[in-house]
Amino acid sequence: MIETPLHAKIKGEEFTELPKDLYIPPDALEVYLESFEGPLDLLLYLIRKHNLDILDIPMADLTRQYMQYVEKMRAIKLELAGDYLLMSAMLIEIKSRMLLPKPVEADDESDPRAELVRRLMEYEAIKLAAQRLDEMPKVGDGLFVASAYYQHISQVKPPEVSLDDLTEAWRNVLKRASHFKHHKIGRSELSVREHMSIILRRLKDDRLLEFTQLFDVKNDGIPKLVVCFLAILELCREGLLRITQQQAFSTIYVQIASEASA
Amino acid sequence: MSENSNITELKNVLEVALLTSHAPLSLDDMLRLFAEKMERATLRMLLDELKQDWAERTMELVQVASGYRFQARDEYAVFLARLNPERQAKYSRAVMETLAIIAYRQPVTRGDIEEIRGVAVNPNVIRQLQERDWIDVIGQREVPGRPSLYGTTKHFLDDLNIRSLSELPPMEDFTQQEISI
Amino acid sequence: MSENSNITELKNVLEVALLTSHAPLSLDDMLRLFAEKMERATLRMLLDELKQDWAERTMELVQVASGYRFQARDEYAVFLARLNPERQAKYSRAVMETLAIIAYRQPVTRGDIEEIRGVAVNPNVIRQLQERDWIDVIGQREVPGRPSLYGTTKHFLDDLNIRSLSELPPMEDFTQQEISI
Repeated sequence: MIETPLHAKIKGEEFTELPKDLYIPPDALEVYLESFEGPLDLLLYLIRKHNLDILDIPMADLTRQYMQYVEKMRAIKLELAGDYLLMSAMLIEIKSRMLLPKPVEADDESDPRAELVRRLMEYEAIKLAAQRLDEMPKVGDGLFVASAYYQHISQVKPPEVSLDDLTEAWRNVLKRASHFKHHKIGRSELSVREHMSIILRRLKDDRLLEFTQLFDVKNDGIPKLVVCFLAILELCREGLLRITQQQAFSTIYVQIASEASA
Repeated sequence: MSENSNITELKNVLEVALLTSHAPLSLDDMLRLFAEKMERATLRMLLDELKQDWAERTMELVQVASGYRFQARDEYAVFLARLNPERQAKYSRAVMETLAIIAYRQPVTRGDIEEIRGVAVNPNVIRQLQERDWIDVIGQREVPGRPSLYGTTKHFLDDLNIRSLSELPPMEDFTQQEISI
Repeated sequence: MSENSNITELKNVLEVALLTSHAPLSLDDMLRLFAEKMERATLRMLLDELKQDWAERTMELVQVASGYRFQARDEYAVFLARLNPERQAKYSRAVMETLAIIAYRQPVTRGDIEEIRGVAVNPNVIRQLQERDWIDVIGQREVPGRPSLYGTTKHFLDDLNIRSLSELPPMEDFTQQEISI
């Protein structure tokens, strides 16, 4: 076996000798066995416990220590052994490859321990990150967010209707209406219909209006005044309005037909 | 720490606890907040003061069956309701066609609508449109039964983003063609 | 209503919404609170002011991954912890290490996690993290079996009080660390 000088760090100080008590009685470790997350975790524990230099691991010592713990674990927790035995095989393989003569031009890459070291370092970085995440205050664990009460009233958002939806519906109505021969859809200006509604609304509020009050001569242009007049005539024709005049040239009154008869 | 700043600090702890709690806090809950023993009377006094501190603010400290809690004042309910509106499905074909008939043919009675559509109008259809404030009754036709005349509202124009019914797409030309087929 | 009282009223609505919401509110959420259209820049300005208004108070307005929320200032955590002394059970090391691998190495498959940890992953571990809504499946790797790729969620960032993964504590190099066992 190739003996490599040991570079161990204990509280930042370098040690070049193996600690005397490298061997830890397995009994003392029994309490930890449950808490090992796997072979990498156990290896890291051994490396840290014995202050081994991860970049120059003494494979013989590490493997021997490892095997002892695995034996202990096998004795008490058989179902854990699978992953651990796989690692034993890997350690023994590395150890035996290190016994082979080193090629002269060997670089770091060819160190049989390189892959193991990479995995150990990766795992330790994750292990530390996990501890940090665990320590961070989290909502529900050290972090408290506002959560005051309010009276929920459910507001139903009504369906959206666009102009297109409306005209599509109207188109359908017209298509269908064309099947009823008796029904005739006449051509009339929409704005007349609108004014019919406007006039009915006003008369609903005011009951009785002078004919001239229905026209806003100052603000409305001629076309609008004409439309308004047509609307009055149409309402009259449909029997919705009653127009009265006591004598020639006196004031003309307009009221809703039902109000007049009442 | 002076007596006063101490009271402020105690109220602050209560405020934080009440604002972050998912459920009302009982007096016993709140007594647990403080390491030193506190009399229930003191706690009640602090809660009274805290209630006063918030009297002019957005939330109110109220006492309910299981304890105390902060809750949004009623006037904000209408805003909060907008956060998670339940979207209603689309209007049925009957609703849309009835709306179209009222828009293009107003003032119309239910009878008119039935005649044009060729089917009876479910009163529910009219009610939906009235609740939306898109149509209303603008008079009665002087025929037996004096049926209501429906017209569209200003609100309907607003919702469709038009200023007048004359901005509705003209459909009569199209009609003539369709009908002549 | 004057310009000033209007701004106060807008801030009040935001305050109520943020104090009563169970999850952070995004800018889009908050824009929905108001019937009238509001510019995002205006909303941001109001939020800034609201944050200032609370600068000396018990809660702070913070921005996390999925939006804004009020949370208790750190100094009150010690009091609030007394409210529920039976602390939530800590996650096991297996869960936290799996979470760390997903957080720092995402997107990863279960195989990747097993490779890094050197042991099989209990499906229960993944399920716990999914139920907490901290991780979810964000795709499949195009290899035989098409294993699921896992990543962390916005909710994970929210719960850790950060806005992006870049705010996670940096990964430490093995060799630089003195580790106490």
